[in-house]
Amino acid sequence: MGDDPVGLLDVLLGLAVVGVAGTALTARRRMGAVVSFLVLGVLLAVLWSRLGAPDVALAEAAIGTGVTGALFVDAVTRGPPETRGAPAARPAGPVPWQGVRAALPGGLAAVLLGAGLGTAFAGAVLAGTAPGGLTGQVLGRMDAAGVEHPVSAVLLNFRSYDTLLEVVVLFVAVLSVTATLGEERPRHAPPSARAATLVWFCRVLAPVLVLVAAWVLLAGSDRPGGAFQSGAVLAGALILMDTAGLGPGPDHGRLLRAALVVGPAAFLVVAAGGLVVEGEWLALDPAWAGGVIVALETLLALSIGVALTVVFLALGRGRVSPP
Amino acid sequence: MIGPVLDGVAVVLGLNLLLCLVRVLGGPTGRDRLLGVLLTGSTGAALLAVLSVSTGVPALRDAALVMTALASVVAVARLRAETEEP
Amino acid sequence: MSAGLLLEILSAVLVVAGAGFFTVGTVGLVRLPDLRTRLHALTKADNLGLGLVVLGLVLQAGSVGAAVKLLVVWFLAMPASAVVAHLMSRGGGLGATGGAAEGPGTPGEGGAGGR
Amino acid sequence: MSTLEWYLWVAAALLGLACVRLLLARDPLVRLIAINVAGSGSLLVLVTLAARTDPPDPVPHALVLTGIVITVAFTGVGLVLLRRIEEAAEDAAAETAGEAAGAPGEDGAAGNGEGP
Repeated sequence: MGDDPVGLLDVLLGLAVVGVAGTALTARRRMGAVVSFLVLGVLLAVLWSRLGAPDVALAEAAIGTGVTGALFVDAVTRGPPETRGAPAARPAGPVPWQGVRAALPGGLAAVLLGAGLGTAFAGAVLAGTAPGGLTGQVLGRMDAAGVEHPVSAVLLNFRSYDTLLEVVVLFVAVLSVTATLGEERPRHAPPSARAATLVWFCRVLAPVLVLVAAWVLLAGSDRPGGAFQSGAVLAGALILMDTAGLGPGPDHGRLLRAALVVGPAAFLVVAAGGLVVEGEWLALDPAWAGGVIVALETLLALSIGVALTVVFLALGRGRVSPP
Repeated sequence: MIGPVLDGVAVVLGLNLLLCLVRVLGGPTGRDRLLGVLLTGSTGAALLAVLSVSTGVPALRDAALVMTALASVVAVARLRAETEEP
Repeated sequence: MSAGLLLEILSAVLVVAGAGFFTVGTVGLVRLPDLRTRLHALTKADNLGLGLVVLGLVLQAGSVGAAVKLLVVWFLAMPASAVVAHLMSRGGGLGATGGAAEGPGTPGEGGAGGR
Repeated sequence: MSTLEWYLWVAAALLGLACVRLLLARDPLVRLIAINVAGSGSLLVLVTLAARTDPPDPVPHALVLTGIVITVAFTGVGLVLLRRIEEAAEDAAAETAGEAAGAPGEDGAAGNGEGP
């Protein structure tokens, strides 16, 4: 598709993405900025699908509009009240023209930076002696991959080092988030005070989301889908369960920790197993690769889902209240 | 014959997404902005479903499914945070 | 051959009608004056729009599995938007007290909640 | 202009806007959004360059998936830290208010919100 002239839908989509990014970055209220950013996520999901990246579109739909949205909306709702969206007077609001004058250098800098980067990127399309990239190499080795979907093969076989480190990054994020938690502060309203409709809805929707997560996970071996997307959907299900008062509460601490650790641990076991059996760190025997990858992805999805949920719940758990 | 129709519908749905932005930026309350998110979610899901047929990529149906399912999680996050905060 | 053409025309009509309902819902969301009327525009027009688009696409789906998955998108959206709209029209995610506390501002709902 | 060139310009615009906003914004939440938008811009560069071949290159797609997960991880940490900072500010404000009124401010503020 490289040399096709740009189509109407592409032009509209590009303009829309830049415009919505502009409003997300310059909205005056926090909630407006956050919600604009969520709209940007939806547009980006469509954009990825236009560029032939359905995996990325699925991940953007699951993570960009689901978990990230829940995180941002939760943080803004719990934030200081004057930014919650009510038309409260801003302290010492600037005169409009002053704002414009202040924004002028910023806008100029943005235009210059964008023009420079754009020129560089547009040059990059034409540069490079091998525009084929790594497509040929990956597709040529698919028979040894154990899965039929190239992106899953890259993620969990050919470049699994990246994925291992990524899961570790997520683990570190959970550690640093839980480090800010002190003793649990009593909630202002326990889950029992929530509307019965909300609780009922969460109870009904959570199992459906678990089913969707399982489907996305299993789809990953021969079509777009996989551990990350599945983990994000699972996180949505766990957030709903916690809202209904069913979630992995403080009583399930040990279970929660086990679920967090099992993914990275299984990955390390597989990596070390490669060292023992194949003589190389993270190497997978093609005969075993399919089963190992599916099992590993299942555990990873569990860990990723629980990790994202813990980060979300940490927003609502206050730190130690001062004596 | 159906191809151009689907492309046209995709453009219309994309314009609808932009129109939602008026409510998102206008507010006035957080819940009004959230309505913008909900409508954006289902419009985006419809757009992905249309693209899945017009471009013949079945995985986009999964994306539409996931987007519909998780749009309500954002709303639930807002409602529970409102309940818990004074 | 002619049956296939008929199916395509029907599908196109359904999808275009769905896009029309989406547009009506979006315009309603932008133009209507307060939260509850906006909810009304959102849920009704939006569900009908998604439903018609999905029905139109189901005719083009090709396989039963694809058709069922498209229908699942709609079946998932309907209860979600109904319940979320109901919850957002009440005072808060709060229990029985939440709805009554907000009652007086809006005659129709407030009367029902007060009883 | 080809489709890919157009999207590279879009990516450049996203990066330019977001980087400048990241440097100028005062609200930490807006800075987090700016980092996210800048991340989306760079992911768009990768996906666009992957689309040069048919079928698209799977390696950048895998990198982009990794990038999305890393983004949500640091966004979560940033938001939790932001909440902690704001909570500390709230508590400090409540304390000074309580000292001024000669009454425990914490209780008054919480009870007020839960009234009904």
